[in-house]
Amino acid sequence: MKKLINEVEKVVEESLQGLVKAHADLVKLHPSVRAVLRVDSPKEKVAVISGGGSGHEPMHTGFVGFGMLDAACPGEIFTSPTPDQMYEAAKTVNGGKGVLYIVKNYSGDIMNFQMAADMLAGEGIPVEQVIINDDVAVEDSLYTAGRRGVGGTVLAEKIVGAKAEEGASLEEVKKLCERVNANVRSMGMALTSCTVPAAGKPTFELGPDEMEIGIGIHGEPGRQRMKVKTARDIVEMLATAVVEDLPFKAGDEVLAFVNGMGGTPLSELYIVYNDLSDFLEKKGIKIVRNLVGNYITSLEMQGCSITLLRLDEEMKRLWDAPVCTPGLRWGM
Amino acid sequence: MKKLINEVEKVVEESLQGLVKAHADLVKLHPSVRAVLRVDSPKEKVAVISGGGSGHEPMHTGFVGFGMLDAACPGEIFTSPTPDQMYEAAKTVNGGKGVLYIVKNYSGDIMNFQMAADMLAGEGIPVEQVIINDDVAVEDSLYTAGRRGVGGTVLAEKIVGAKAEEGASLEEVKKLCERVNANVRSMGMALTSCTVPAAGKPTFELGPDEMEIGIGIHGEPGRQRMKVKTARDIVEMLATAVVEDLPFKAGDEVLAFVNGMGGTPLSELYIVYNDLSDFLEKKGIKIVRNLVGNYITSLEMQGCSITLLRLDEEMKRLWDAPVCTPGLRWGM
Amino acid sequence: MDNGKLDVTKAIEAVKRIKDIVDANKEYLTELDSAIGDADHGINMSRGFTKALEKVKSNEYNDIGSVFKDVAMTLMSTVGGAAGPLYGTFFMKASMKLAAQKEADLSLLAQAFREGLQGVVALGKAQLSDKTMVDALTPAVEALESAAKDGLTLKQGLEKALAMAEKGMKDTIPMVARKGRASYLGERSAGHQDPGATSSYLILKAFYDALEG
Amino acid sequence: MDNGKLDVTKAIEAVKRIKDIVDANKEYLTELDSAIGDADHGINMSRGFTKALEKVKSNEYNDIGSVFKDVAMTLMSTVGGAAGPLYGTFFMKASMKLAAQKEADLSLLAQAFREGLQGVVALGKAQLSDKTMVDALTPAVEALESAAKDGLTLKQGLEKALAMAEKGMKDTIPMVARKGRASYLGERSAGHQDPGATSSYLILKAFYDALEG
Ligand SMILES: Nc1ncnc2c1ncn2[C@@H]1O[C@H](COP(=O)(O)OP(=O)(O)O)[C@@H](O)[C@H]1O
Ligand SMILES: Nc1ncnc2c1ncn2[C@@H]1O[C@H](COP(=O)(O)OP(=O)(O)O)[C@@H](O)[C@H]1O
Ligand SMILES: [Mg+2]
Ligand SMILES: [Mg+2]
Ligand SMILES: [Mg+2]
Ligand SMILES: [Mg+2]
Repeated sequence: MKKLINEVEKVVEESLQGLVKAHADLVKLHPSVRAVLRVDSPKEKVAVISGGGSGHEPMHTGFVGFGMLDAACPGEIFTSPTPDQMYEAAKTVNGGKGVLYIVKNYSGDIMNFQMAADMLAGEGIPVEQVIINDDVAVEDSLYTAGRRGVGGTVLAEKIVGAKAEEGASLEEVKKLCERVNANVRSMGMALTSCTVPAAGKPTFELGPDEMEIGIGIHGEPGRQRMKVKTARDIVEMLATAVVEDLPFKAGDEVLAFVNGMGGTPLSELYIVYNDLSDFLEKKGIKIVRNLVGNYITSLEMQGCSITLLRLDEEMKRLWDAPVCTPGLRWGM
Repeated sequence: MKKLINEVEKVVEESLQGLVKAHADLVKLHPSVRAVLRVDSPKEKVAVISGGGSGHEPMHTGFVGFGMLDAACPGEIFTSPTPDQMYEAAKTVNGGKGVLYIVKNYSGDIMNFQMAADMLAGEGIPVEQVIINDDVAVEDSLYTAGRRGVGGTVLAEKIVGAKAEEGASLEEVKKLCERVNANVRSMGMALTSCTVPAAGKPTFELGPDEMEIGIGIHGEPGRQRMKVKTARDIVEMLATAVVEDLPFKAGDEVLAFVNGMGGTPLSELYIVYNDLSDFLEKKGIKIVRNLVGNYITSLEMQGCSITLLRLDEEMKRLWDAPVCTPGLRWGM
Repeated sequence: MDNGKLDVTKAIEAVKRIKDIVDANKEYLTELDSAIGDADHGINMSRGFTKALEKVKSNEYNDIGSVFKDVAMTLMSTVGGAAGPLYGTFFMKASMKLAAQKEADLSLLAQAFREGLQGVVALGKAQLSDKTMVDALTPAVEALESAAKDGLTLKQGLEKALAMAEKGMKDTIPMVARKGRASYLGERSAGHQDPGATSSYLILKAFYDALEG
Repeated sequence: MDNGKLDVTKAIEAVKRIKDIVDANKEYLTELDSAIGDADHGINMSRGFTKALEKVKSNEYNDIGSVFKDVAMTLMSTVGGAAGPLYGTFFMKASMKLAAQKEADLSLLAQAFREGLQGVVALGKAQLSDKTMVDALTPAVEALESAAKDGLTLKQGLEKALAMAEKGMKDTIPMVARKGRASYLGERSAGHQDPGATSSYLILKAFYDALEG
């Protein structure tokens, strides 16, 4: 295992130190628990908080700042954070209008956030949770843990963060977050595995001509292993699954998000975007907004995911609204 | 070789297609040669143009836009562009105030840009060139090709682009670019090699516990191969070479740029930044601006480079000035 | 004056043994989690029980409930993932049954573990054969209960529970996961032993070994 | 009516042979460039001469200078890197000497190649022993010139030039590079054959083969 780290036990800690030093104008660390806070948590807004395992940077810590998150609670690499983190972070950034937890659908995240929410509710602090579950690679069923939360989370945090910044109520912010989740679908793939620092070796092994389709963001194996294909064929596979699931229809206006898993060069993500754009054009689905880059990653994994969000006018306006975080910035 | 591509011959072409589709509000393709142009090249400014081999994205094509480049001329992967690209691009974006070519110091780039400059000059178009050569890993000598241009190029393009945007003259813009080059130093390292698509296999081989110090941005071998070390030790090696070269002194105000080679996760770059920040603090060198991320890459190579730029008041102001490009954006 | 019951000393010894056995199996648990999860279970458990042991060693205890409670709180705030809240809840619910008790015989421990298991099920909503820790814990608790009914000693009861936990753990191999991260794999999760069921077996083994002396 | 000189047909044949030999050695050249450069020399040369051949095949020519000029222009705008302008200049300068000539004998070709080489040196500023294409081209041109002085045929002259180019190419192996990308390696560049010297040898080989018929 070769990584730019000092000790495996301190990877998350030191990375957070670097983040807050580099962006001291935007974020700071919580004094007692592991949480990244907006440097100026305004009082007159709903506090939007997310969190989850580390290793997906810039998500979530890089999305703290104006127009997005008020706090992010990072766990160890690929490990859900603990309830005290979400509880204390919420207590610190809640300005009185309540707290929205944006939670990705993993058993661990759900349970840990739930405990924090219970503790807050016990103290009379208004708290709501929205579970993001946009990964169409996972078969959805009442009898399973359901679909994972993946790329849709980034879009939800941006759009919902903008709404909260406008001063909307907890109820409104929650409703919007549910609407984003209801209209977003994703699917990912990997060309290589990744190595959890503390584990010291790759989570899975892929042959020199193999890829894994339907991969999550934790180096967990996907649903299908196959010979590598061209970008065009990969886009066809991923986008077909995504489009058919909602389903997205001709005439729909979408935000197309091509996300890199961390180890894939930006130039390749643009090739994927080019193919995705052709694919959607043929279906009459209109890309009216887009995002291309490494936003929800899986350490140094090579691969990508495709996320489509069906936009309405409010979502478009909120997507365009100014945002100023270490990982996403425009309009200011 | 596993990559998200269609055909090795079309990697650059399709990636550029994706770029201009994703950022149609900012950039467009030149109608006849391979060049990315600002969508609105304003007349009343010096045209700032750069270019070089592809594979370093977002540099240079991702830096075209308000406050940075007017055009970028990408060659094949790691191969200098040809004179007709720089010549035609300059003819198209020159508004009458002349053209500055920002050229990285590689024999190929120098020769190709020189030919384009000769052609422009032959037509009476005012043209100047500044050669960026900030890589301290290369011994500087009258008898060699001299130092490579690396991370300093990104900073020069931002700062010089802002100056041109203000309406400065060709002479002023050129002088500033030379001043940036005179005050910037860099050094890089790699944990893994990278694979040129058309070559199909890694440019060099590194053992599972080896790293290469003093690497360039083309997968060319560095000056020294050694066992991997901690991030702290790597920072010490790179930063010492960088600091001693200029030399940077206690009290200097610097922009610290931690750049990823393309395959290294952002979380590790923040660890490097954390260590760099500690290192410089001990030397009394003050980081007053910073940049952390993948900006001048080497395909999917894992590794990083450290760049320090000694800032003066004008450079600070120009760094902070609004910039709106696919790869770098703030203030608008 | 060893009466074969679980007293404060033995409870702390059990925590120490859990820490040791989890550490010894850290890579193994992580490897199991690589196959059908995200390669962190051994790391998570080792971090949690290292902290839990530090905690219980630094305190004075008058009752075993308090030992269990400190373990619970520490796991909750250091393990994370799915296993953190689940094992945290297991020890928390068990601690309530053991509150103010200086020692536990087989019958009391069986009741405490039953409470713990019910907490795990209430939180995680896993049923038998969902390929989780529940598949190891359920037969183990049942064995404790029937051993208590048969009037066996604590050590004898734990021996039976351990055997059943081991069987439950191995039975997870052919199962298709329906809870936790492994469920994303669908049919591909079959053929691999569940990491959480394995750590549950190890925890029972540590209790048994602690009573061994 | 083969008089052993380089006429338009043979010049085009030479371009075809260069294309073929560069293609056949594409991986080899790239491998040489991997060791001390950036792994693109074979790719660049193959792209350039494929286009150059397309160009000269699609045109009608009355003189060999025009063939050389089209090759030069195509290399300039398709090869890129260091080799593009250098070989572009080589053919461009040579084409000037050959302008309006229906054919070239040994003496004329030696003069044309001398012009080409001078162009390469003027542009790239490499000296002998800097480990570049100049180390293969220089002895080759010298061989052509002395063969011309000795009154040999074009084919005989090219045979001698080829032998000298090969020697020059091999002589680059121990050299420490002082120009081009390999110079960044310093002492580590020694022990590797220069890719550009190798492609220069291959180009001369193609000229020789084209005259062979
Ligand atoms: N809903 C659940 N109910 C019971 N046990 C579960 C549940 N979800 C996961 N588990 C257990 O947790 C184990 C995984 O723990 P761990 O790897 O630490 O957490 P994570 O899956 O979040 O990485 C699984 O092997 C399984 O036994
Ligand atoms: N200044 C120079 N003068 C002469 N030849 C040079 C010079 N610089 C480079 N070369 C030649 O060019 C070859 C490399 O060509 P190529 O790989 O196509 O370009 P690049 O180095 O830009 O990738 C070298 O092997 C060397 O022979
Ligand atoms: Mg986990
Ligand atoms: Mg090159
Ligand atoms: Mg796990
Ligand atoms: Mg080369």
